[in-house]
Amino acid sequence: MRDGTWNPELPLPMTIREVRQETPAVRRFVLDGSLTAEPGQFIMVWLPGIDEKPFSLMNAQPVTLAVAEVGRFTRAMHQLSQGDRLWLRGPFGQGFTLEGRHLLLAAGGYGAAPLAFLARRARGEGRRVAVLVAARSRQHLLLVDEFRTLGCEVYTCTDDGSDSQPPRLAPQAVEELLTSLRPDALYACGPAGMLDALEALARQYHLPAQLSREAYMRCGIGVCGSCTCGDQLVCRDGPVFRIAG
Amino acid sequence: MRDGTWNPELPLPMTIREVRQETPAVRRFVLDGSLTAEPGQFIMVWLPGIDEKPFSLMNAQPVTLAVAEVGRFTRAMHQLSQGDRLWLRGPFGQGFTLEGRHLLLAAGGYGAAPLAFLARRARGEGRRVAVLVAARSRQHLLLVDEFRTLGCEVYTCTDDGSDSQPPRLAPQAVEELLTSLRPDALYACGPAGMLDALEALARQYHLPAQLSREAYMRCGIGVCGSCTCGDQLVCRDGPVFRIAG
Amino acid sequence: MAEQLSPDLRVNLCGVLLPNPLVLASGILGTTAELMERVAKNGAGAVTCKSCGPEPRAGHPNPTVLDWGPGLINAVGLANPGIDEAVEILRETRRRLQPLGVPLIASVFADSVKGFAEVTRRVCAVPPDLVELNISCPNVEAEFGRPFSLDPDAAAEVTRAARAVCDRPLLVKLSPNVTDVVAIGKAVVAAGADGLTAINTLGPGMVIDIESGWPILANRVGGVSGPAIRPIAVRIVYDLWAHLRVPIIGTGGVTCGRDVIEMIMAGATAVGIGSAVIQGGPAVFSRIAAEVRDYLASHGYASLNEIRGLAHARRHMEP
Amino acid sequence: MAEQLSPDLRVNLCGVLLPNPLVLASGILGTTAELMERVAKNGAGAVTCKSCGPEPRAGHPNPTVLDWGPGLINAVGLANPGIDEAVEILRETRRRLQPLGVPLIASVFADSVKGFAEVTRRVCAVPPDLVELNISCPNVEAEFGRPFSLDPDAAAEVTRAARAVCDRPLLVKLSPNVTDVVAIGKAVVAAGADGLTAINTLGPGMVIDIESGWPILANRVGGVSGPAIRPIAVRIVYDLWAHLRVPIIGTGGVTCGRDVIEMIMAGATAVGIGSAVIQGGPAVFSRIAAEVRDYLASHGYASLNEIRGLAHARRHMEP
Ligand SMILES: Cc1cc2nc3c(=O)[nH]c(=O)nc-3n(C[C@H](O)[C@H](O)[C@H](O)COP(=O)(O)OP(=O)(O)OC[C@H]3O[C@@H](n4cnc5c(N)ncnc54)[C@H](O)[C@@H]3O)c2cc1C
Ligand SMILES: Cc1cc2nc3c(=O)[nH]c(=O)nc-3n(C[C@H](O)[C@H](O)[C@H](O)COP(=O)(O)OP(=O)(O)OC[C@H]3O[C@@H](n4cnc5c(N)ncnc54)[C@H](O)[C@@H]3O)c2cc1C
Ligand SMILES: Cc1cc2nc3c(=O)[nH]c(=O)nc-3n(C[C@H](O)[C@H](O)[C@H](O)COP(=O)(O)O)c2cc1C
Ligand SMILES: Cc1cc2nc3c(=O)[nH]c(=O)nc-3n(C[C@H](O)[C@H](O)[C@H](O)COP(=O)(O)O)c2cc1C
Ligand code: FES
Ligand code: FES
Repeated sequence: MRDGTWNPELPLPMTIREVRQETPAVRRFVLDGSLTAEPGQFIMVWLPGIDEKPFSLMNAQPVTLAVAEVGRFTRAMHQLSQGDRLWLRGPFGQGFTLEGRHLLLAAGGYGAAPLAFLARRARGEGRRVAVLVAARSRQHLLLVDEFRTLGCEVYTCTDDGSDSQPPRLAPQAVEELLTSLRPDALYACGPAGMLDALEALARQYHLPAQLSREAYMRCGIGVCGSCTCGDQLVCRDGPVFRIAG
Repeated sequence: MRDGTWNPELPLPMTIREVRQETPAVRRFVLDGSLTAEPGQFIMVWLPGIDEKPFSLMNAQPVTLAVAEVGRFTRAMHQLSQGDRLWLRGPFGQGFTLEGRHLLLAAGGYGAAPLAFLARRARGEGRRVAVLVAARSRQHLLLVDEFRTLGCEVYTCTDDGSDSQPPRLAPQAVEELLTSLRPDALYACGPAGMLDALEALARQYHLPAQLSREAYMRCGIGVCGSCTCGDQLVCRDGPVFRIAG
Repeated sequence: MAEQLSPDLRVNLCGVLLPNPLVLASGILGTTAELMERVAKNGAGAVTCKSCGPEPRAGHPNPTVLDWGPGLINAVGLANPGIDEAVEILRETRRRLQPLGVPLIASVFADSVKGFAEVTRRVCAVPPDLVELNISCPNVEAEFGRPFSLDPDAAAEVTRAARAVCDRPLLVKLSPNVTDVVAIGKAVVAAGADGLTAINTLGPGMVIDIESGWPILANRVGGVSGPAIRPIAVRIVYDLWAHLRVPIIGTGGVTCGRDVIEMIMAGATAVGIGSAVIQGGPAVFSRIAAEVRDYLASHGYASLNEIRGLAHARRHMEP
Repeated sequence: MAEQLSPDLRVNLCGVLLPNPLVLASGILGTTAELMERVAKNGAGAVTCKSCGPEPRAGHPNPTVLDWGPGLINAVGLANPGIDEAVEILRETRRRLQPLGVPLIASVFADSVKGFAEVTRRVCAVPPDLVELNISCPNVEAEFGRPFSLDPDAAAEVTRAARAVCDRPLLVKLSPNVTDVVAIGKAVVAAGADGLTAINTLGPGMVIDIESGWPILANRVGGVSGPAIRPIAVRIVYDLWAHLRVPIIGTGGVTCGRDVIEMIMAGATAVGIGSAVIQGGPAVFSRIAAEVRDYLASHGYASLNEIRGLAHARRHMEP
């Protein structure tokens, strides 16, 4: 008999050390604790009395999140400030694995969060990293400076061309970059439509691709069957799925 | 969550490899398995459908027991033969700790079992070991050859003098050996009366002594309070108790 | 050594042949046809779908499932798409499972006797290989009132109503949260159940976060499953078998071959596996099946029939 | 930093002051005066003796207690020396505990209402600081019939009979093995109980040895304790507190300071510790007390009163 607290996955409280408004909709939360995690893994954030929702790690040491305000829970998160606490379970799921010497990362919306974590790892290993940051409009481009600081080549694209580039959707921009940069591997996180288009591109260009997908999460631990994508569980088999290309 | 079999203390089956009649009342059982244990520790032997009772280890690798037939359970054990199985929990309790360069071991009845284990360890470390084997009469002297083979000096004493020595009780024989051999430490296992007398002797001679005591065992794991000796639990704080001397 | 045939893991559950005794328990992974097919391909002997009810239900808000160490605690709250969509999912599941020879068990629930009859009637059109009545979910009490499984008469009434419209073998899933589970078992068998599934989750229980003072589950309380409940499940299977001798899916805390053998020695015909999928995902079924096969082979048993109920035959002699 | 007073661990249990909330649970180590004194010296806030009954009982044969991993299972079978000798042991225990300021709780059982009254009357002569009626042992059913704790009327009747002869604060120990534990709690409080102890062991459960097919306990079934039952115990304490607001010794699976805080947040006044003694023996009390003190100090609480029942105050806002 051991004590009853062995190996549990109970929520762990952490305190917010810093909140930074990144875009009109997205805030960065830097916490006072660390986790051992891979880029692409996610955590479940619990706000007692409110709900528990999945978020990708933007960094694990210290735990850092980029949260877009889209509904009740994320609104509550945006009301938190330095010194407030939140609770987390995880990390869960399969993260990105690094492959290739020259990586192209495509970030749609808050999809930039896990890709920033990935970029840090990849740059730390001296790999060449190009990033496409995509958004509706210029002011929503997320973590552009972060990627630059990490030593990535940053490209942007917006639906409305407000970034002084021709208005394009992310897949179109990615296809241009595939041709011009000829990367060895594609990594992406963003809306489902974008990911589906990129999956098609990867097959077409015979490029290995790792896509981080979303699904409705309850347990986060592969039990409840809420997060299916075909016969795969996004929480356990994903959220990162690899296409051989 | 781990699987439900982590760290349990469920009875472990072992098969009897050899049974040897040691004295009219005592049989040695050599099992086909091993345990990591200290001399003086005990195990609970379970015979399904019959009972579960405590026995000292005479050896741990392979598990070896010396069992005196005294009642229903030990009678059932004596009916077992090679190839039969028994189940064990343990090892439990605090064993002997080696101290001194010249040890005197006093064995009453099946008390020879844990002392044979101790003698093997002590001789393995090159310590000098004298053993007094005591019994009602000559034919009940237990493990005399075993102790000799281990390189101990063996003395005997019997209540009736049938070992061609003057009839004496163990404490008297021990007192003689204390004076003649001047050992650094006394170790003993046997009936409660003998141990009480030896405890008094140890105090009188200012000799550190380690005595292995018995009490009625149920749980073996320090929960049920069945095996008390003053404020001590024989199963957990004992069965070996040390007197500083 | 004598030539040794590989032991036969097949079991007959109320007339339905399972390739092995391992049954995916309801509420675990049983949400889509693809996922249930994957579980079957990974070695399950039968799969049970997530319990479906008359109407779509969103279930409780998160947190809904927690790993508290010795087990899980959950209050998913019977989230399900409702019988209309469930029937579609079950049809597709059946289509995928049939070539694999893995039977499908349709689990149903409702908040009324009528509802149970209606949902049972609807799923029987699929048809599944067996129907399981979940009368024992402890996580919806606030909404549904006391589970039917807590009272012999209520349990019997639901069973009778479902039996009347059910042309498949009918299992009733029992709750451990009663004083006398055998009384419930007797009532539902008398009312027409062909077999029993035991047990549903225990409790409910509660886990409190000591930093915030909040019960962690949004529903505050939830049903306990996993290793923590295994001895309770084994004892209940033992008692049911002793008194009823009907086929039982012994469920609760099974994580390895040893636990399967224990359940079968207690009297189970098949063995449910739920929480254990967190250890290795669907592959847990092939791992456990291999452990069961190894046990039988190394002990010289040709089939599980040789050990079923064995614990009942072990009787102390008086001294 | 502001000067910080050491937190006050004292609790008032039915008018009896405990130096800390940790209570040695009945049946664990409570067999002799010397041993109970040792537990008190090792930091227990109160000690409960092993339940004593009218006559000496040998209890069940071995195996009686097993560590099955997530907890213990036991069928000691109320082994005890009978009330005559128990009274002597309790007198001596009281003599030793008084100078330590550690209260003594006398646990009693019997197989009849009359027997309960008689044993209660006899122990009150000691006198202990509190009396606890063990109406909930699940391991003697074969002999004693259904525990009184499984039926509100029977539980009330026993309580009333004991109350009539008991001049000490009276606790009644509840079983988790019922459908509605609050109903039992209400019945015994209405019948005169000053407080409740919750819970006794869960089940019963069974663990089978798969090599022999034998249930391992000689009694075949036994009560489950230890970490496995903690969420059940917490929920029951929570429910009892919500409905009754009487002092409760929250007992079941507590092994560390975290678990103590959780029980108190659920509403417990004091916290029972039983199975956890296998982790380090009697010293477990001082270790856990230190953990509780550290928690209070680091969270700025002056006493346990500030967190008692806190989980009840945590209520979800509607969206
Ligand atoms: C693996 C994964 C990683 C994520 N990483 C991030 C991130 O880094 N930053 C970020 O801002 N958001 C991230 N999300 C999305 C985030 O979980 C949702 O935005 C959040 O749950 C919305 O909750 P809400 O109450 O604010 O909005 P709601 O009004 O409840 O919902 C808005 C939308 O969010 C999604 N959503 C709601 N609940 C869940 C749930 N339990 N599981 C999955 N999706 C849900 C649904 O698509 C819904 O339509 C991630 C989601 C997943 C699955
Ligand atoms: C720590 C310890 C080590 C022991 N080592 C050995 C050994 O190496 N060899 C050996 O032959 N015997 C040993 N014994 C004694 C052995 O346990 C008893 O002889 C055995 O339990 C007798 O059971 P029975 O049914 O044959 O006899 P019973 O007729 O039941 O009892 C005979 C006597 O054995 C003792 N006894 C019975 N049950 C128990 C019990 N549960 N716990 C403790 N004592 C009991 C009692 O003194 C009793 O009077 C040891 C006992 C203890 C406590
Ligand atoms: C997350 C979760 C959801 C469950 N949902 C259901 C359900 O919908 N219907 C049902 O009959 N049982 C449900 N159960 C109970 C299981 O089917 C099973 O009876 C219980 O978990 C015990 O088995 P286990 O210990 O192997 O998990 C659920 C259990 C869990 C853990
Ligand atoms: C070996 C053992 C013996 C017990 N004997 C008694 C008893 O005599 N009277 C009683 O009221 N409870 C008895 N119990 C129950 C405990 O007092 C306690 O209620 C239960 O074990 C849950 O607490 P825990 O998880 O801390 O052990 C016993 C428990 C164990 C493990
Ligand atoms: S969220 Fe439960 S299985 Fe993925
Ligand atoms: S035998 Fe149970 S405490 Fe020692």
